[in-house]
Amino acid sequence: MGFLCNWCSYAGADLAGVSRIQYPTNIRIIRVMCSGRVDPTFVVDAFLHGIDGVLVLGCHLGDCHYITGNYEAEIKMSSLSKLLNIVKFSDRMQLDWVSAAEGNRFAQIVSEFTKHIQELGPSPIKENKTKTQCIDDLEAVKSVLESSRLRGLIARQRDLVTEKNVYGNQIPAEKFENLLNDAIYNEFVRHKIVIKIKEIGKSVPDIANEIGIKAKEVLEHIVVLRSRGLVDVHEINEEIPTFISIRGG
Amino acid sequence: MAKRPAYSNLVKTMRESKFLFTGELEPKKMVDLSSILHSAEEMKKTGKITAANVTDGPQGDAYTCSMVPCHLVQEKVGLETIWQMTVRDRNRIALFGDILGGSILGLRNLLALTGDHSALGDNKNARPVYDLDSTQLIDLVSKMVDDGTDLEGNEIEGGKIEMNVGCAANPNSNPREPEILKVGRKVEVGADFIQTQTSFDIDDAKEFLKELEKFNVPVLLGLFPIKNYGIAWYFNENIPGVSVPKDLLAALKTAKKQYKEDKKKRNEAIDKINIDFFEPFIKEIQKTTKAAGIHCMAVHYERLFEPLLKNF
Amino acid sequence: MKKVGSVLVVGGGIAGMQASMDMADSGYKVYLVESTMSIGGVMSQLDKTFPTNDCAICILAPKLVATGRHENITLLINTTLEKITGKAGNFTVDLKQQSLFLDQETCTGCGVCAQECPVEAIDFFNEGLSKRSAISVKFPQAVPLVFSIDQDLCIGCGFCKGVCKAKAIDYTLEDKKTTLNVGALILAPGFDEYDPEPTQHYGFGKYPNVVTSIQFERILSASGPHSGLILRPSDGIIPKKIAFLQCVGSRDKRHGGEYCSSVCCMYTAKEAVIAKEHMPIVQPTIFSMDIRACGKDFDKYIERAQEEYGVNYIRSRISSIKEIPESNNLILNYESEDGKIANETFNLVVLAVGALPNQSTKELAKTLKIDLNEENFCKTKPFSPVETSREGIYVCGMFSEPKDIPETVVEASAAAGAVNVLLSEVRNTLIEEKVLPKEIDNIGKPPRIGVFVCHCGINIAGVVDVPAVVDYASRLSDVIYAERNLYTCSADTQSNIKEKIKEFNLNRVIVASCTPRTHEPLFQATIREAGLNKYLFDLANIRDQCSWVHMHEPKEATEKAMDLVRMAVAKARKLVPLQEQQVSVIHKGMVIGGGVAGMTAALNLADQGFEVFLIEKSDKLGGISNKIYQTIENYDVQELIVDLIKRVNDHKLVNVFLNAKINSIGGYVCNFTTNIVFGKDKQKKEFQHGIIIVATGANEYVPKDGEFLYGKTDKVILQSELEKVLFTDSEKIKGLKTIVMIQCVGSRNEENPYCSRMCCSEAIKNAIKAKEINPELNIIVLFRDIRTYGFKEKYYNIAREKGIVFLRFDNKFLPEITQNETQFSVDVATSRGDKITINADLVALSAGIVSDREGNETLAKMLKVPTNNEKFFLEAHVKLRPSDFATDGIFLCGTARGCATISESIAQALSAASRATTILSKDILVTEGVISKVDPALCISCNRCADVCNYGAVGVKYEQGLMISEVNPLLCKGCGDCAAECPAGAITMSHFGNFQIEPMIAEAARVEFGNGRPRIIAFLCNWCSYAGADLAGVSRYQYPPNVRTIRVMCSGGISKSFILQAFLEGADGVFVGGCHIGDCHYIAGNHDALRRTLEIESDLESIGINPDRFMRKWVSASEGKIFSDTMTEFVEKIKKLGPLESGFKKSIEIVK
Amino acid sequence: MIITQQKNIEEIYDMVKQYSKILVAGCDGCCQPPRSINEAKVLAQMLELKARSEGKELKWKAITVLRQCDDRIAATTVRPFIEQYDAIVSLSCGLGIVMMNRIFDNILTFPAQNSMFGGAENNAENTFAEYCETCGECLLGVTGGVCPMAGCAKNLSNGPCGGTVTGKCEVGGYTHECAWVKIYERLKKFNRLDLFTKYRPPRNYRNWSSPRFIEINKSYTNEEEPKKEEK
Repeated sequence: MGFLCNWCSYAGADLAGVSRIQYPTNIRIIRVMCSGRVDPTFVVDAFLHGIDGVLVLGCHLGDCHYITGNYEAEIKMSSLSKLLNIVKFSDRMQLDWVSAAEGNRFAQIVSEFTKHIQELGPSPIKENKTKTQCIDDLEAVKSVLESSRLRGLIARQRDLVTEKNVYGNQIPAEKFENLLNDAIYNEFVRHKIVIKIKEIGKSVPDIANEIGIKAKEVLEHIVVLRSRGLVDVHEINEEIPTFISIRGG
Repeated sequence: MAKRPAYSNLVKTMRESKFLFTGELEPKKMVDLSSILHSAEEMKKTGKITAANVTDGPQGDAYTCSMVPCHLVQEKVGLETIWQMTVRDRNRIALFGDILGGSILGLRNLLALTGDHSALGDNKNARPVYDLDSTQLIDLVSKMVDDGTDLEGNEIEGGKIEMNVGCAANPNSNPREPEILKVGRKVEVGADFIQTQTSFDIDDAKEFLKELEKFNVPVLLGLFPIKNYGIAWYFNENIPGVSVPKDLLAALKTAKKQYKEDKKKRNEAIDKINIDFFEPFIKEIQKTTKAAGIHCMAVHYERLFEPLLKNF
Repeated sequence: MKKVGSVLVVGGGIAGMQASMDMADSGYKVYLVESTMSIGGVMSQLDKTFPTNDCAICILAPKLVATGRHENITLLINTTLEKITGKAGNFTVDLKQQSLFLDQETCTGCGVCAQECPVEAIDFFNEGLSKRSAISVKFPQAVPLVFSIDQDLCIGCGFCKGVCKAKAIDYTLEDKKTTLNVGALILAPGFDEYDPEPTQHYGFGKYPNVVTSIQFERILSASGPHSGLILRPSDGIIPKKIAFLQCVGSRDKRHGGEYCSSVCCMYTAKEAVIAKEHMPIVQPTIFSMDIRACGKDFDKYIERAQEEYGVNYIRSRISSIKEIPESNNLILNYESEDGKIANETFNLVVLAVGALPNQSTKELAKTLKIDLNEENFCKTKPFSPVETSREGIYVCGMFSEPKDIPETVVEASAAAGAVNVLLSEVRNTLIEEKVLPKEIDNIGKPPRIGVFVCHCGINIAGVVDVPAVVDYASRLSDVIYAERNLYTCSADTQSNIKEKIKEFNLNRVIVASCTPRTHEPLFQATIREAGLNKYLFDLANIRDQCSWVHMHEPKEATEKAMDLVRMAVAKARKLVPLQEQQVSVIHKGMVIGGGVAGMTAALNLADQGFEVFLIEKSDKLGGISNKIYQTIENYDVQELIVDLIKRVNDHKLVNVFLNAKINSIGGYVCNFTTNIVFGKDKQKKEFQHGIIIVATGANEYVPKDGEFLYGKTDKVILQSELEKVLFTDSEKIKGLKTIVMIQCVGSRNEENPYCSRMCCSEAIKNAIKAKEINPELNIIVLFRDIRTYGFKEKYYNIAREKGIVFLRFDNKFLPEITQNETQFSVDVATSRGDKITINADLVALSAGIVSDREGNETLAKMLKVPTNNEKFFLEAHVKLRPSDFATDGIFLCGTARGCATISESIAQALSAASRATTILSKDILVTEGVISKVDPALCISCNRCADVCNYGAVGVKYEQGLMISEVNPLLCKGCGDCAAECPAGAITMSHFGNFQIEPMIAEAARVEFGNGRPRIIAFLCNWCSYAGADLAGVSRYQYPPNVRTIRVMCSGGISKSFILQAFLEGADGVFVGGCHIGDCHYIAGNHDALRRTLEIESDLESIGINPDRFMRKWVSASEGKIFSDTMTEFVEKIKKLGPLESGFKKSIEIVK
Repeated sequence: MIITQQKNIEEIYDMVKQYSKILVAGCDGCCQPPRSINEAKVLAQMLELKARSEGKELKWKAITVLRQCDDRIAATTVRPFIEQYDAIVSLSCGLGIVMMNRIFDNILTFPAQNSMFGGAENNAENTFAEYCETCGECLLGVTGGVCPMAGCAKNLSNGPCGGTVTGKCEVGGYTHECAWVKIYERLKKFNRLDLFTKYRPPRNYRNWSSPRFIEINKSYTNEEEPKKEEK
């Protein structure tokens, strides 16, 4: 699947068409007004629907019809790829710039990407062995991207790091970076936990080895999820309490 | 108060200060009094029993009245009886009528009792009378015997009746002084003799008898030979203030266990236990106190009299 | 240099709050400087407090609210002290307030900003066990309820400003510098817990399952990270075996301080008990050296912990801790009592961390130029425990010495007492009496009600359709005006309300917003400023008990909000103006008891210009302290007594009466009348006075009938007799070779089950003094626990360095003294199990303190005040009101209250004097309006009201020959118990009367919208269960919207007819909530509630109502979760039962 | 005071089942146990609930009367409400019920209480105890203020009977104190045991059996001399 911004990459694709430059048929293109419009959740939705690879193309930095659209896209896609990296989907997504004049660059990118995806093989969501695990992961990624915390951070990253924050000074890039990374990682694990204990209550050690992180960390996340009203105690048998998701606030 | 003449053989023998024994007959809910007569026969046979009490609704239970068995025992067996009468069931009119009837039938001894409350008996919801209390009953008998009138002074045709009246006293009451004062009241009103309730403690009994001496009225100390372990246990559990001595209780229990199957051997053992306990008891009372005798309440246990009293 | 009538209090913990309240109530302007975001101090972090197991927030919150809104106290949060100049009576102080980046006035504490903030950081309040965002409030019940931005966390994304509807956030706000001119300073900066992390002491920081005691306190707390579930940090499992390690950072030269932190033994026992209560499978083990339980009823607490809760004490210090990696369990190896090395595995280890001086105190001391002692605490002297080295600056609480909460509160009042003397001539100079307009008389006029519904930003409006509620309210009868506001509690809306009252000539005001417990006083003050009597107001709680707890059912939440408003309007129609009672105060005081405590209190009051009558039953002043020569810190006690006696006799305002006996004490607070007989020739005297201070002291225990052969041989003497010899006739000591001292004589036994607190330090002082006189002397002290708490620990070490032997014996086999011609020896079985015989020349018995039993008994009857079963006087509240009695106007200090050292008695005396000054400093004492009133025409003089009143405020006046009951407005606390009990309906509880509650019940039961079935009516008591419901709101614990709450002051005020009326009006279920037995704010109101509800329950079946439709449950102010679970479970149960009518036969026909 | 015990609710309800409007009257005469307007209101509420559970509608009003056994007080207090109500339920003792039925003969007054005995609060044992039997021949003068009629199960004039053990009465399983032992102890305290031992003749039961009347000689019409009563 390909998201092409109307002013540059879509025009580039048209030029490839006008110049009859051939490229593989696997790609289906959706036109958006600017690469900045591509919401990371679109990409995750695509994967959830079984798409094997997603291509996001925008104007070269500085050419953007909306001036900073592609910068935003760059930030969104970098955070998205961090998340997809956790669930081993990051190499099925690629962001690139194609100007209106680069018909062949467009075709070349498409064919390389198609070959690259073919080598990777079909999306793990299709084999029923990894199907449920994969859906859980992608669902978690999707809800992380929908959480107000992440959207806020991603949305303001650029002007806080490059321009100035409310106090009139810039935040050192790597300070923001590890704040963002922590946020991404924590929110992902939290949503994974919420999904894991949707139906049946599980204890902290069980959750820990199901998700594969230390029990101490799971407990800290459980505390945060309980204060947000997303998780509550299910029952206490002997000395092991189990937790379950509740339709939270 | 000048002593009333001894109308009954019992009071006469008492006044001859001969150490005597009285037994106890308890007519239950029965029409055929043959068992009572048989017990009376046994008592008469020992020759040691001067008279036998006949109970009147003991523990508040509705049993055969005491007047008729008294009369029959005196007629058929020739053993004098002590007619027990409680104030629980009859008001003063009925009491007066019965006493007259009794004297006509030749009953010469009357024991005036308050009587256990109906709430303790087998007709718990009965309404107790208690028109008179036991002291006032003695007063009634005194008026009938000494003045030949009823309580209100109305004359009895044919003058006075001949009867002696006795009262009860409880050695186990604690505090003791009210009991002594009460007996004093009864003697003052005209009691001829005293029969005490059962006692198992020899020193306590001796002390009680000592205190009764000042009324110089013959006293029969009550003893209760125990027919089986069940009765002993009942006594211990339900009547506080009365406690069966530990060794007696234990002996009865072992006897019951040892001769579980053989009834005859068991009875012999129990008789022996009773004799071993009571005979020295009676000897001691006879020797060391001024008691006029022993009121032996061997109810339905008349077979004990003969062996128990053989050397008295 | 003119003195200034204001005080600066540094530190907003329990000490700072108590000192500020005392000063503000005594007529001084108070500036309370708090370095963090809210007052409350460490106590706000505690779950429960010993020895009563009261929930800390339950007893602290009322004080927080009272301090927050006291008109003479200005809170300066996030502020530190920069510079100070001037001297006693007139200081100039420079303060710097770090910017909160939001305006403290406009912020309403709605908390929406915290939810939007993307930054996550460690929550220090929960000791790092949970997260908070960059903009946060310190804890849910914080006062002032204001958020603030933590500068170094915030990334400046601007979200919070975006969502803040109150427009309170302003990133450009600078730090504010202010200079104040004050008369005196009181320092109460508190303490820091010892931090074992830097040195990884006992593996803290390395092993996850090693936590500090303050962390465990948060784990236990129902408002903590796990809402009361005890979970191990490593894997969230309930730790079956918990080990508590004592003296971490205390009594240890290498870590923390050499002193003893005084409180850890007790708070560890409490934490073990509470852990066992929460989770019965928990088996707590406490490793300690001595168990220092030396306060009132502390020993009983420890015994109960061992017997009832199975807490296992092991007397040893841990050598090392190792962790088993897979299970994160911990292996402790230690040397057990009988010398063997043992090791045991535990699932969790709690370190009882000691108290270190607050790290800001070093430069605070520098700026204030006051001296610190070698442990960096504030330097004070035993006979002036609250004075620092600089005149005019006083200290109280942990800053001077580690101490327990009651001692801290006592010292806070004592500091206030000292300031009272310093600034007595400028009292009431800086207090502006608020000029209030004349109350509009609207008795008898028809009700004209104004309804103000609040959005509270999105907290209410996000769930409840506020415009619909306003429209609905406007259509209710008698409602003249209804409007909605963004934040009803904000300052501009207050003035708007005042305008509307004038404009529409409203005579009743209803606000539908948050909890009345914090905001009712605010609105009452506002409508009073508009000329309306403040009791013509009611508040519908549509936030904490509606929108916040029914977030997923907006429709039902809106309907519930409308119901709650309709209920409030129904009550409003029946509200009547109430006048506060006013009584003129006699500016004189009576002090009973002429010991050190009595004299100190009398001098303090007299120095402020109040005449004092000092009553002493013996023929000389000084009391029990006459027997003491020196304190352990070598201060001369006899000199103190002589000085005090001289000052008392010379003072023209102190009338001393020796050999005095009190015949009778009549009257009540502000005008007592006492007549006494005094002097050798029995002169009579009667006088009036406003307050009473009880300082009757106690006696030294005298061993009875040959106990330890006392009185049988001159070789056995009491510690006090040994002291007399040491200090007056030391020659005798020179000849001796061995002295044996036996501790706990007459204390901690069947007859006196408490520790007398001062005998350990007395014994050690005597031992050290004896060693000085005769160094070869060998001294053996036989002890059960050496309880040298606080800085006295230093002298315990000195004693051991001087070679004094300390031998522990067990309580089961007491030491025996054998005396015959040849030998005089003491045999003792030591805890190691071996028997030792010591040949001694002299045995000193450390006899404890016993109360003056029948003296206290007769006085207690006269004053109608309670005593505990050891016949010491019982104070109003063990923790927070140690110097008051429950009955107003009577105060308590010295050993009459319980065992105490001389310096503690002096502090208690100053404290009692300061508490008394809060009354004496006023001309008119104004009492609360919400009290009961008796209608004499209806009273059938059955005196049932007196049986239920715990304050002796109501009852038939037999003595005055008036056979009718009467309420004493000064003593009535307004719980409503007597009104619910009165058979003749003669007593009405104002503001919560039957004619006001019954219309509310009717409206609560009316199902007006949709099918609101099942409908539950809940009667909740204001102090605990209503507060628990609010906390459920604050913590967003959801429960079904079928409950309609009616607030009463006490569960004891719920009469049987309320419950039956609720069923009659059609409620499907009725719930009665109250405080846990023992927690009741009015001492025993919930006992009567229990009796009445049990009677109702037994009849429900026979009147055709399934008993399951009624539920009674005790809920404390911190059990938000339990409240929401109970409501959910109750609603489910009632749903199964179906509506009330379903249980009834179908046809409703009128039978003629 | 006349001590009463409330009947159980079903029994009271059965009495008034067929009425739709009832007046519930409390009585403040002897206020232990309390039976005033509050208790009346609670009882009325319970009856209404019971009626509702049986599918009937019950209207009620709760009032209280200073003393229902005083005809003038009862009459003036209750008369204003009589017309609107079909029946009266009264919480007073038997005296009140009889008086209400006598002065309002066109409406029935039903008892909500069982009148138990003349007595008062015994705070030591938290019970109401019977202290006077109104037997018409008071012995309290000679028994040191302890009534043998109220305290002794057998109403003995010359007690104690043989059934007392350790000072406790056989009736009721040796739990209550024997009146005569208390009399003995009280008289011993004032060393008046002479009163104890004095014999008291049989009682005049006429004074203790109803119906009993006492002449009120309000006014004299000196036509006939009062007849001498032959002794």
